Amino acid sequence: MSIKTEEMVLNMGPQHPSTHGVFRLKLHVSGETITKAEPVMGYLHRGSEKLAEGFIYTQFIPYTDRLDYLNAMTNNYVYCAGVEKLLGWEIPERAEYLRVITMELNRIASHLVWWGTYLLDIGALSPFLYAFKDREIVLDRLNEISGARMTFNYMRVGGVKWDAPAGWIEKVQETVKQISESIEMFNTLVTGNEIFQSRTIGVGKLTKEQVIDWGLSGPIARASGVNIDLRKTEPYSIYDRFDFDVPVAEEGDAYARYKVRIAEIRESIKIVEQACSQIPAEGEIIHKKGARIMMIKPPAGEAYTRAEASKGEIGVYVVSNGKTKPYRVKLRRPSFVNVAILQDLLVGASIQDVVAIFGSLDVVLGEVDA
Amino acid sequence: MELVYIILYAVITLAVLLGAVTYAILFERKVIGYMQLRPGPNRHGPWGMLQTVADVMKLLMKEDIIPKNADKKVFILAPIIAFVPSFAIFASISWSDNIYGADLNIGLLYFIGISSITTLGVLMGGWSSNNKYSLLGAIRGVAQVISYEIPLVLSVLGVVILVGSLNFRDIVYYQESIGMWLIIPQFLAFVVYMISAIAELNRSPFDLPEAESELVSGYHTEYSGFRFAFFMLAEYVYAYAIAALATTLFLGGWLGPAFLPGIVWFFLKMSVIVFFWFWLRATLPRARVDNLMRFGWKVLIPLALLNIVITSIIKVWMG
Amino acid sequence: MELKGFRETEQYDPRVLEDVNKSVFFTKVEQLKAWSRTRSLWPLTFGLACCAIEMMSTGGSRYDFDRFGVIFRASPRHADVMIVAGTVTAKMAPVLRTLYDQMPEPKWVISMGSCATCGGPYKESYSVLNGVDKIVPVDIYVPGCPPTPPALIDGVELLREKIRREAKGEKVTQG
Amino acid sequence: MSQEVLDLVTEKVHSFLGEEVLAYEEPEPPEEPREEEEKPKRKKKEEPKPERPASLNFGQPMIILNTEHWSQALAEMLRDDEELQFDFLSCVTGVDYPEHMEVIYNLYSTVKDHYLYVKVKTSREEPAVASSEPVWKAGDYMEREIYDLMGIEFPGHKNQKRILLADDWEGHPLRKDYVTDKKALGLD
Repeated sequence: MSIKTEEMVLNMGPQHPSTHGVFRLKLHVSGETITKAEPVMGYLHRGSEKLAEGFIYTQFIPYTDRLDYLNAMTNNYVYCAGVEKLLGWEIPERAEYLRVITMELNRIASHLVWWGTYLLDIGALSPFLYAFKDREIVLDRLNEISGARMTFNYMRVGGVKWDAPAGWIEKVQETVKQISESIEMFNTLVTGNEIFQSRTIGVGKLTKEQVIDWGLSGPIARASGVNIDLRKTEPYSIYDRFDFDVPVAEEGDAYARYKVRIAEIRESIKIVEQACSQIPAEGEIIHKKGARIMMIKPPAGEAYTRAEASKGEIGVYVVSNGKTKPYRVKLRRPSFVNVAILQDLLVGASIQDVVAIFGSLDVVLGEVDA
Repeated sequence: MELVYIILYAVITLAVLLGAVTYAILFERKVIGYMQLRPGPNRHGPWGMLQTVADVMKLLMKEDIIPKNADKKVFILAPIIAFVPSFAIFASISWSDNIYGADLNIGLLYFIGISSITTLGVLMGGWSSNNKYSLLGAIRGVAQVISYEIPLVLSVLGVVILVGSLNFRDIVYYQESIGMWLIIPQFLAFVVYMISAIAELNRSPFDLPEAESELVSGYHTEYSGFRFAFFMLAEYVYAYAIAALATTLFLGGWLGPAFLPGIVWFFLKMSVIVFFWFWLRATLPRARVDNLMRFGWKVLIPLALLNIVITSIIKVWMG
Repeated sequence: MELKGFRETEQYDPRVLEDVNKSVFFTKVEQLKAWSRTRSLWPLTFGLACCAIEMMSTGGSRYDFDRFGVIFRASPRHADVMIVAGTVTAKMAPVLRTLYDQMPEPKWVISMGSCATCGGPYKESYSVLNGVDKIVPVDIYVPGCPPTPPALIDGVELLREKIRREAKGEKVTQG
Repeated sequence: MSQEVLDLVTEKVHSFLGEEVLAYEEPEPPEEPREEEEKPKRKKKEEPKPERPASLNFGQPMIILNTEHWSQALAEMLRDDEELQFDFLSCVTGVDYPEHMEVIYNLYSTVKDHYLYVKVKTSREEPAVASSEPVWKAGDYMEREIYDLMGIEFPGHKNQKRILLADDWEGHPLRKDYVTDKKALGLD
């Protein structure tokens, strides 16, 4: 027997505690079951792409920070790499290592934020504070090298802005050791928790076909058995020098995404450790021209460059017309593409699952809305 | 003259309870704070002692908003309906051998009967707010409270069967006479009681009606100022009441070594139970509605029934 | 005759001033109210952009906003202060205003970060509101992009100072 | 390897369309008049070479089509063909040039691990490019974004609405001739 209920339209957001910012979900619900979901975005649309056309190339770097503000280093990187591709510059060895170390540290911080906020979404208070406590240590390291806690503006076309301060590498090694201990603790505290498992296992299932069709990337794709990690499949920077695994799960549910992200933190730690031991003690940190010239003029041309951010594939399409300002900068933001799946994924779920599903996608609104 | 005493008792209880509740909130914030590797409120007054005092004072002086679309009468009545019963049940609680309110023969019945009125307040609040989140929160709350009321009452029945009385004082005297707390013979009942109590109180991990990440604040989303304070206080007072009931039924009430007065023992035991709930809040995520319901109906109720059967058998067998 | 907290008192009847001065108690109540308000500032969970993450960090273990009695509330009806943490866009502005209107008096607004203060780095962008003070009255501006948690705590302290001084009858123009 | 992919794609597209749209004409003499007077900005140093419709762009194959040649059926062919299998739409970009507009699809094959840029040219007056949304769902939001910000129509898109800006927004900000007037918008 089924009871007929009146359909109700429920608005989640744009100010809602678990939409992680200004995201709105228009949910048609019957009882507590969702019959239709319409994501509404643009509440944080800041027009970065238009601004890019008015700036010289280096001026746009800080704006990439503010896309996915949780993983700013990779954004910095992909934009700089995009311009470098047009310029055809070689990046000094030490700069590459510094880039990798900071990017991976940032990935750890980003996943930690996700871990904390996700558990907060499904009702556990303490993990949030534990995660932020450990994130602070990572941010300290990034702060020491870049001078900022979140919006680093650290990379430059041709290299990085600052060299590591004395003793920084050792400190990083210490930090990742600490983080890896914490991860083990988090694992024992949360992963096996029955309530947590009952809320995530089998929730928000994504098939491999769905992932590819919707263009999803990052941990979401890898949790559904799509083994694509640009660091492995298309090794950019110097990722081919490190020995690390790409965690892949087959289940495709929220729990699998959780596991993949936790495993990724471990892999990032591995990469940082290797990079810290391999990094040349001395050396240039920026391409000679990059250090000297502010007004970079890449030859006319266009290229799409992509990298693996913590949310997925971040790409930048730079069109140069040979002038000091980019003709067009298109940013492929992983969260923006990933969030589209909600239209499909939420149908049939209950209101309680909305947060468990939405949270598991790890969406950052700065990136969705650009 | 007696009337004066009664009124005096009521006023003192109210004052003490309000004070206790105010500090219970602080206690919760402190406890959870320490569990989360942070100090919790510590700036206002020594150890943050004045923190919740300020909170309550501020809430009382905030603007009182009644939303335009709200059902005004019900909206105003709801916090009162939620608040009054949670205090009224303290009339039947016996703090110690000689400090008690009404020595009711049907104390337990009164307690359970009156306490379920609070649910009505929740429903009224959620419904009258004319806000979808409030409504969903209220409906969840009512469904949950009603479902868990049953195992709660059933678990208590075991004690009643053993003691043969509904009077709280008799129950404590019985525990004194057999020389042990009822938590030992009625352990199963205690477990069922504690779990159902969490759901009754809408506390974590069963805090679905107020699930912040889903329903903003649940049924009291639209309430501001002192009306919100009423709901909040009612919640904590009710928590104390349920803890007091557990203390009386399972932990021997005011019984304890003589170096401390009975009432202190009573408060200590009550606080331990309340602490247990805070602890849960700091550690567990929130359960899902369907799991919650399934657990209540398919696990707790059969367990409570089993307990009744076993207790009855023991009672008959022991004579 | 001088009246504490009032600037231009010449125009009043001295008898009125005398009366007012007698009501010292009135001022004390105001100060008591201010005391409770300063000690219990509940901000609305209202993260917009990057600043929201720093706002969350402030609630985290290292900085622990709860020490100051600051706890985030999800419902605007329970909140006292709105921390506008991030860029306010054309699309968001009406929502922000609604939320502000839903908050019960007395209420305050902290504009966190340069975006909320003046548009910040997005000043030239076509979709960004240049300063949240165009739609809601702002009490405290916290500079930074994003401001660090200590800066936000300082902002809250300043707001507290402002409430205190206003209760004493001083006119506070800039916090 | 990229060259082989390019050749393969060219061949497939040609056989699909029945005409050699990607055939590379021999470099014309640089004096060949093109509509350069309309875009004096871009010609300063070197004469822009005529674009090869099929070439390698930074080591990755790129094909340039006119909008009338680009269709959902062609997209389906790219996705379903045994040897191509471009199943992953990575990015959709729109570029506004003085005399035309372009939509660039970045395709990737998760099976074959190869890439393709598909550049579709359309007029500035009535920009329209056949939607890829029915073929790759990923195109849904990305095309809506291009529509929203650049005003390029995507016939065949199931839900072509503004996505980032408000529904009543006037103009398309990413067009080069868009003038940002914050005073008029009430934002300053």
